Amino acid sequence: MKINDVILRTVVKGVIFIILTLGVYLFFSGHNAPGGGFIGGLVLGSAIVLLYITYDLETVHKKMPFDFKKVAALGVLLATGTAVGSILFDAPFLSQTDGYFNIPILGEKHLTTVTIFEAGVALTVIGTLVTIILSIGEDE
Amino acid sequence: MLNVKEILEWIAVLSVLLASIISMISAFGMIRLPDVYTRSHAATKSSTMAVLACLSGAFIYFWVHDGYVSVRLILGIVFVFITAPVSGHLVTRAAYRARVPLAEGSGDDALKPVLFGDEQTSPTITADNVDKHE
Amino acid sequence: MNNLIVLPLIIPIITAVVLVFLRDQIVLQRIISFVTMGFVCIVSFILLNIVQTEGIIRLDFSGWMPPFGILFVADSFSLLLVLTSSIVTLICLLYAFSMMGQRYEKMFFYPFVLFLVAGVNGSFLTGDIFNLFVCFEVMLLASYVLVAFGGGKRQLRESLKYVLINVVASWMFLVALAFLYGSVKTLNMAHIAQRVAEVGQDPLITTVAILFLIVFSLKAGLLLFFWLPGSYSVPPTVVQALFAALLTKVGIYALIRTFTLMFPLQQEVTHTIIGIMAGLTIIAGCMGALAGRDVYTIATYNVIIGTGFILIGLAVGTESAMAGAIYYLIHDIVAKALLFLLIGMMIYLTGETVVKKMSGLIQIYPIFGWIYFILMLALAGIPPFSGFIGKVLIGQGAIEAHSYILLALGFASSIIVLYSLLRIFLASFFGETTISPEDKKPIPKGAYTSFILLAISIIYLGIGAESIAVYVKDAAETLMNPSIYIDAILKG
Amino acid sequence: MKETILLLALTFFMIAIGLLLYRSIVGPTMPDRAIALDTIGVNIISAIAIVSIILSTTAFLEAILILGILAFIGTIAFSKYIERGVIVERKGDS
Amino acid sequence: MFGQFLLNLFIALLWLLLMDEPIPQLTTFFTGFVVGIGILYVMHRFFGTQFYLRKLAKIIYLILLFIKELMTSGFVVTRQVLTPNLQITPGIFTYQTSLKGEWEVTALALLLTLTPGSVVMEVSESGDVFYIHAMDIEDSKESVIRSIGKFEKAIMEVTR
Amino acid sequence: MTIDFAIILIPFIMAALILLFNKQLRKKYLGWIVLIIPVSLFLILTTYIPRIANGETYTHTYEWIPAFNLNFTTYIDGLSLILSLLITGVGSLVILYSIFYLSMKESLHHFYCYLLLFMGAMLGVVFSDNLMVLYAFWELTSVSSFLLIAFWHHRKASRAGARKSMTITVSGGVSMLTGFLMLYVMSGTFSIREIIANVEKISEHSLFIPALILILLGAFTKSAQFPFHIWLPDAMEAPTPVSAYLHSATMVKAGIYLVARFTPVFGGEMVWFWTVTGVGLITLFWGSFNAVRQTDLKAILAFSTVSQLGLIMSLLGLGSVAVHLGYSADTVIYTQATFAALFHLINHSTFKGALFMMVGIVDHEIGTRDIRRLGGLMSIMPFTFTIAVIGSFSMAGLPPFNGFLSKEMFFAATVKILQLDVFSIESTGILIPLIAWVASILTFVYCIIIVNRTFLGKIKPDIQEKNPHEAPLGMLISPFILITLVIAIFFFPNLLGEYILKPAMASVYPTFPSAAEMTPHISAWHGFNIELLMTIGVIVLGIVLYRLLKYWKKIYRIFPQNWTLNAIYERVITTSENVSESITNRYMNGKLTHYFIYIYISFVVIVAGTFVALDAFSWNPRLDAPVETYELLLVFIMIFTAIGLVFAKSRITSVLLNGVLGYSVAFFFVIFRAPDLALTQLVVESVTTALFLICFKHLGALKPEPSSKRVKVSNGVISILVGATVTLIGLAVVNYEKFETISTYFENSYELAGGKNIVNTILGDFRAFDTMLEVVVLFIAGLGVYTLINLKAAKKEGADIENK
Amino acid sequence: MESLIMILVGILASVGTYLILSRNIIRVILGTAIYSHAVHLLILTMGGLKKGDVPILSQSEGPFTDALPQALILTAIVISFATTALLLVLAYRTYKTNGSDDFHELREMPDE
Ligand code: NA
Ligand code: NA
Repeated sequence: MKINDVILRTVVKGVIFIILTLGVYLFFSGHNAPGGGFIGGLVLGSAIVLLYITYDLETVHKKMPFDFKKVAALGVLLATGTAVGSILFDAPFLSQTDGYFNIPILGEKHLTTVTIFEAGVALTVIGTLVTIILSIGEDE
Repeated sequence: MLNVKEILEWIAVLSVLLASIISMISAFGMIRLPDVYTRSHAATKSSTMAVLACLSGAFIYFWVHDGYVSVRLILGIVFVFITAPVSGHLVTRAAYRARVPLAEGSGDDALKPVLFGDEQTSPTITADNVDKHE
Repeated sequence: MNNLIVLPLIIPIITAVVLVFLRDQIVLQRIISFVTMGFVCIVSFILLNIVQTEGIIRLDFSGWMPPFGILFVADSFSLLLVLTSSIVTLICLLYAFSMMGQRYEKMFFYPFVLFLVAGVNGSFLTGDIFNLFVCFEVMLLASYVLVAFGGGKRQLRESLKYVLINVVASWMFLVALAFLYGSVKTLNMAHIAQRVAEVGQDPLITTVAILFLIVFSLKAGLLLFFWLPGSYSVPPTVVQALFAALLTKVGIYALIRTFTLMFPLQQEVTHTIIGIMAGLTIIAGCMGALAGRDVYTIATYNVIIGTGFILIGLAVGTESAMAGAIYYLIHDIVAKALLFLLIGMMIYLTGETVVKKMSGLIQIYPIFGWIYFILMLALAGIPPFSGFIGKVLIGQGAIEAHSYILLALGFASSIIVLYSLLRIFLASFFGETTISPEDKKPIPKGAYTSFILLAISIIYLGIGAESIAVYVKDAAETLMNPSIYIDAILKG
Repeated sequence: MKETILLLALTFFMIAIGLLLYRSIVGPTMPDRAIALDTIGVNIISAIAIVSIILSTTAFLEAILILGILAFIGTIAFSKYIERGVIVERKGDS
Repeated sequence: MFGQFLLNLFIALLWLLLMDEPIPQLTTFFTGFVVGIGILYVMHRFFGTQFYLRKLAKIIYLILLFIKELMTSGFVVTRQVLTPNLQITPGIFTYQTSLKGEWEVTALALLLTLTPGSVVMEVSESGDVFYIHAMDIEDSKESVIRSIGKFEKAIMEVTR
Repeated sequence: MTIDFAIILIPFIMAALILLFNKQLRKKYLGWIVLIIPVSLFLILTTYIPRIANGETYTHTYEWIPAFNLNFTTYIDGLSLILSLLITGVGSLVILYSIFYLSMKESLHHFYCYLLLFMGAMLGVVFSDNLMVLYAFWELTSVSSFLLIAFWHHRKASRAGARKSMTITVSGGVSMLTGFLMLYVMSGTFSIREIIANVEKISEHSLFIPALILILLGAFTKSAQFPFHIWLPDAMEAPTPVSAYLHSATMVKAGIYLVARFTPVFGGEMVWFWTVTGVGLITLFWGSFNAVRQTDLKAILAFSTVSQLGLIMSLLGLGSVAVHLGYSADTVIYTQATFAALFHLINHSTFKGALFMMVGIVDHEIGTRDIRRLGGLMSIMPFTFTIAVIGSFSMAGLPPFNGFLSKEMFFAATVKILQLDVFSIESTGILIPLIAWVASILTFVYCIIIVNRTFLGKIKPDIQEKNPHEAPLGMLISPFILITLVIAIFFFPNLLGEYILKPAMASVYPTFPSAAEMTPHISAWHGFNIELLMTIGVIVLGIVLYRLLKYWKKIYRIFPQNWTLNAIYERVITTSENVSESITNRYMNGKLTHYFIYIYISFVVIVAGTFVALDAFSWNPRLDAPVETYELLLVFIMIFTAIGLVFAKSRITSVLLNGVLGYSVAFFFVIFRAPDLALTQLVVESVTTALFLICFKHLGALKPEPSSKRVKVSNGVISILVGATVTLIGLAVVNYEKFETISTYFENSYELAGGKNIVNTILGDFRAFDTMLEVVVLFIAGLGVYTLINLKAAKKEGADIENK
Repeated sequence: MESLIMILVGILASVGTYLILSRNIIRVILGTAIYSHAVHLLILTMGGLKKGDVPILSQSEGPFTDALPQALILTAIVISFATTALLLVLAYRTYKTNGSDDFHELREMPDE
């Protein structure tokens, strides 16, 4: 009898949103509460890994056709880019700036370059995590 | 005098205590029960119930004590609630497919003919060679 | 604004990441990585000269004043090493262009090399002890991959050992860091130095210092070199060259920095131990070099001897010894890179590693042979090549400090070095050639260029030693007077 | 008083974890271990909740959710491993 | 069903706009939503479908069912564990369900797993046969089969 | 640029030019072009003779590495002039000779290049005032000598000889360098002149004697003194012009030069006197003794060179006593030994140069140098025979050749020294003339052997068949010039004395007011004095011994073959190689486990050793935070789990146990108020566990450890020691509360960096750099995993990796 | 508490060391994993244990527990994770190509 994964797949379909939301939440809440780019990235990466476990390499790759090495690379570029960015403004390397911006609809928001930096961290973590799992998974 | 707040806090604390006791018993069951399938009952049911009781207790406590409604706790409760049975299902399925035998003295086995029907002898796999065949 | 200081680290990193996107454009990868290293060389040279006029400069990341943030500190010592290692890497890249093979180049070879360089440069420049750990790890992770780069039996086996030993070393590093933070409660190296001085480096701090000694010794191959011969003889030639040139040197740098800046006050304990370790290292290295029947063994044990020799300079601890150690360090970076490139080429040409199985190479490849000859002399400290001035200064320092045993060991080792390398020269380069004309492979131009450039460096470092003397003297003076460094960081 | 009860509860959870640990070491089969570990994870969730109450901080509540997620993913992965020998399959329905 | 919900949202939005506050308040929106519920309840028969909040009630009922099953089974297991000498005969039996679709099957499986004494071990390829492990096959088989009908009904109430 | 600098530089420039224009230069003319260099240099140098004889010296400084006092200071005085004249003079003759000697098939450009390199280096040695520069040139002479010896490097013997000479002379050089550095540390200067000028200031220094010995070691190795002479016979593998030039006339004289140069510094020391004299005499004896037994003409000459160098060396030793005695009318007489040394230095170059060239001719024309196969060549090669006779007789100390004069002076000096009662000469001094005399007899013997066995007697048939004939004229020019000098000097020795030796004496004895006083009138006839008697004795006994040679030759067999110095040298080298190999292979056995043991033992011994020795331990548990029951339980769980890991029998069990540890750590992070850590640890631990599971599947099943019980116990002990070290230091560190942490600063994170999560602000802002690099580390790891998996060893493609 | 944790750290270090001294690849890798647990606890202890509140300003008025070691550990965890991933892959690749998981066998054989 073939394995029927219907229960698992159905539950994961529902649960994955909780995980993704949590990941995004952790990513943004890091500055004032536990979390941050790294842990957010890990959770998001775990969600993707969960998909890979529940389904399989081919299926997931069809639905998410990313080269995760490049996702990771993009993350590093983002993180280092914000760092280098401060040089262009003649501030010490890695200087973070923040400010309150009035954005239409969303209202006044506190934005900081740390967020971009953290986004880079998160992307790297996601990319690396998935790259590692996939590379090993594909090595049969 | 106990006011409502105090009572609720006590309910929270006691539900935590209850949870811990159930959990302990459930863990004891994990030791005592004869095979992985029966143990999975203890795990998916008692333990899940314990953790839900405990989290509910915590939820109530934070709500009453700090006026803090923790969405995260609710999410946690929901999550555990949904996933606990799935875990039980998957593990027992895996166990069976990995030919972990039922405990001695078990009754009917409706699955055996379907999965291993073509095999003459019943799967006589001991715990040891399950480990080996990892 | 001193943002320039971070460029030797950040530029290679960014380039490395960009190269990941350019995986299949090998020519572009080569050009970009070469230009990057060239740029790093220029930057570090400019910085070196700025430091001469402005004194030690620093870059407080994100603008946080020391000791709270992380900072890069550029003094002559670190910049000399950054400059030298960058130049050597640049030249090694030339070799790689012609010798690596596309398959490897497509497997992110250049990114890994650039990451390695970034880690090395970061280690030289950082002024924060925990950041030093992190920079080490950047370097190590890249090196882990590079050791295994061939993907063959031996590469994997030796790299596994290499990784495991380094994992344990990193663990010890963390343990040491924990103890250091637990006792002095700060991470900024200058601040640590200041605090250690305040309590006169009491026994507990000296113990912690010794723990650091073990950690960095593992990296430098000081006494704890067991991992080195295996892991340095398996990767592709250019990686070997980079390893020999850079990796142990970072450990040596860390040792020198640690025991001149942070823990200089219990020299009768610390420097005695360093001296004993250096002496034993030299003995073991010499025995290994004498024992060697194949070029790798001889070359790798020469790396070990070099480490021991440089650290005699630290153990001796006088200003001239320090200057000698710096000179010798610079020399060793260049010379060891060339040594490994050359023996790699020998193996490429003959398909043999055992000295006796090669013969008469100089008849077919005269320039190649003579470059080896010059290198041999330089490594033996024979004037007027690069090893000489460092050897003289270390010797002078040892006499000043009455460290005669170390002096004897150090100088005797240069004879063994000569002997071991001479054996290769006589057996493999001299004699009748065994390569028939039809089997004769040409040495690719890129490889030749790299040999010649490194050989020129060796000659220049010897004959033109005066041109870097001003930097070396400044570096040695800073090492001898930690207050210069401390004041530059903590005052103003 | 409340805190004492909470500490007592915590102790009970630790005992439970200890018992489960025994099960996860002794096995005797892989699924036994998987279940025991899953349950340990769930018990740690409870323990973290109690510690949060004791320390009167909400800082660990994310940990609870995350632990739930991880225990779930872990158990799935584990059972898949037991069942099929791989965690990530190359091709579906094979 | 979903249309009703959208309509409810629209009513709430309309309410909000009609109030014309300087800064739109969330509470106003909720008020509008409640108003919308009232309007929809009155009008739902015109749509030819059920009142959508009834489905919500069904869902809540299902959840409560889940919780109840969990509680009872938790205590049942606990009791069994604490019984001095275990007199149980575990076993595996099958059950053919009439439910269709992944959500229904999944919900039923979860529910069955939470039921005292039973764990769903396998679902057939076709998805309609459950292989259920019972803690004590004598007891459980009876009670499971007895309550399964109830569960199927509760699930169908929600999904269909 | 001044001339003296140019003199040194020109040979190097020419060497470079030869290499550069190798293809353009015709081989035929190469030698002649090269010849221009030494000849013109010689001529330039001769212009210095009168000025130097007037007592002038020339100093010029060119900066090299002024930062470390390494400057290129040239210094021309009498002593350096002698040597430089020899270098260029003999050099000219040798090049002239080699033009005819070397076949056109040889790689002549290499030969001349090395030769010029050597010439420049040698000039550098004698003209350098700076010790380091001197050392630089000194080593360069070793290197160029190496290249010349290995000129025919396809021959195994050439390579072996080259290696031996290089190893020994460079070792001596290193020793000398050490001595020089000691001098520098004592005096603060690298300038020889300044050191000489300030000798009193350093002579009491504790490093004075060590420096003396080390410098002498350098001189002895270079000048092939016993027991370091063993390289010289092997160096005869070089083409004969090289032997004539380097290994008799010039390079081996560098050691002599050095001793002479440093006589003003160290001459006052008894150690110096006895070492130089003693080693010189032993060498003199040993060289002549061994020369007698040789059968290869060139080997005889090699040992004779050793012997003669010993003679000169011993003379310098004897002469140094005058430095000790200080200047007075009575002490001047003792300087005569030095005078004799310098005189013999020149004489030896002339006759030995001629003899080598003679051997070269024989070898070239006959094809062998083995005296057992030679004989009767007199009739075929009359000119060569003449050279041999004159050269040998001069060497034997017979008139009317220059060797007689210096030999007589040598005897005189050995006898004269007996009159002194310093340095315990009175007790053992008698040995000096005795050894000198015995050695001279042996010298006489081998001189006869050279002449008789080669040129007298019958021609062996196999040689006859080759139809041998006299050498071409070109090859005879140089040796003839030399033997002319041999004779000329005998008749006009005082010209040499006045113009060349006198200023050199001033260099050796700078404190002696008048060089003229130390320059004796050299004459062949002194009346019947003891020296003459000794010479007569030498002749008589020499002839007797030669006649009886076959009877007493047996004594050479007394020395077992494997106890010769050469055998010992070889054995020392092979033994040290073998011992090194076995030791190295024993501990460098490729077993990672053993490497770890070494590392841990070092860790424990060094760290714990320091910790205990410095008594750094302290512990005060009262400062600790309280422990709750559940925490204690958790600790027990962790300990239990950890120990369980050691005994785990399956891969999966151990992975899971490790996961339990990780989760427990996460729980401790919760207890210790570290929410970010707890979160991260939980996720990372889970992912790690997953990775473990995936990867361990690819690894073999967990087998029981195959180690023996003993190994397990010792591993256990090491492990416990490592753990105890960490714990004990940790406890002491916890108690160490001398400083405030810097982290209080971060508690203002909201004001400073706009974040309320302090840890996150540290990671994202205060220490964002760490985070940035940590991301890089992660990225490298990801990319690395990809590379490791996808880059499997190729079969046959790519580049050099496959060659392993 | 600090002393207790230091003892725990020591025991973990001992067990880690013992495992690292094993000949089997798996045990050695597990040893390194235990090492990282030990050192993370060690670093945390160096900042003092339970000496203040969770270092989040919105959660309390202070005093806060030392946040710096926590930040350091976070970095260390990530690095150790990265290293472990690479190490694991390297280990099994080595096993597959060399056919041995015994470090006494993973070396240059005389006949190789
Ligand atoms: Na050979
Ligand atoms: Na870890």
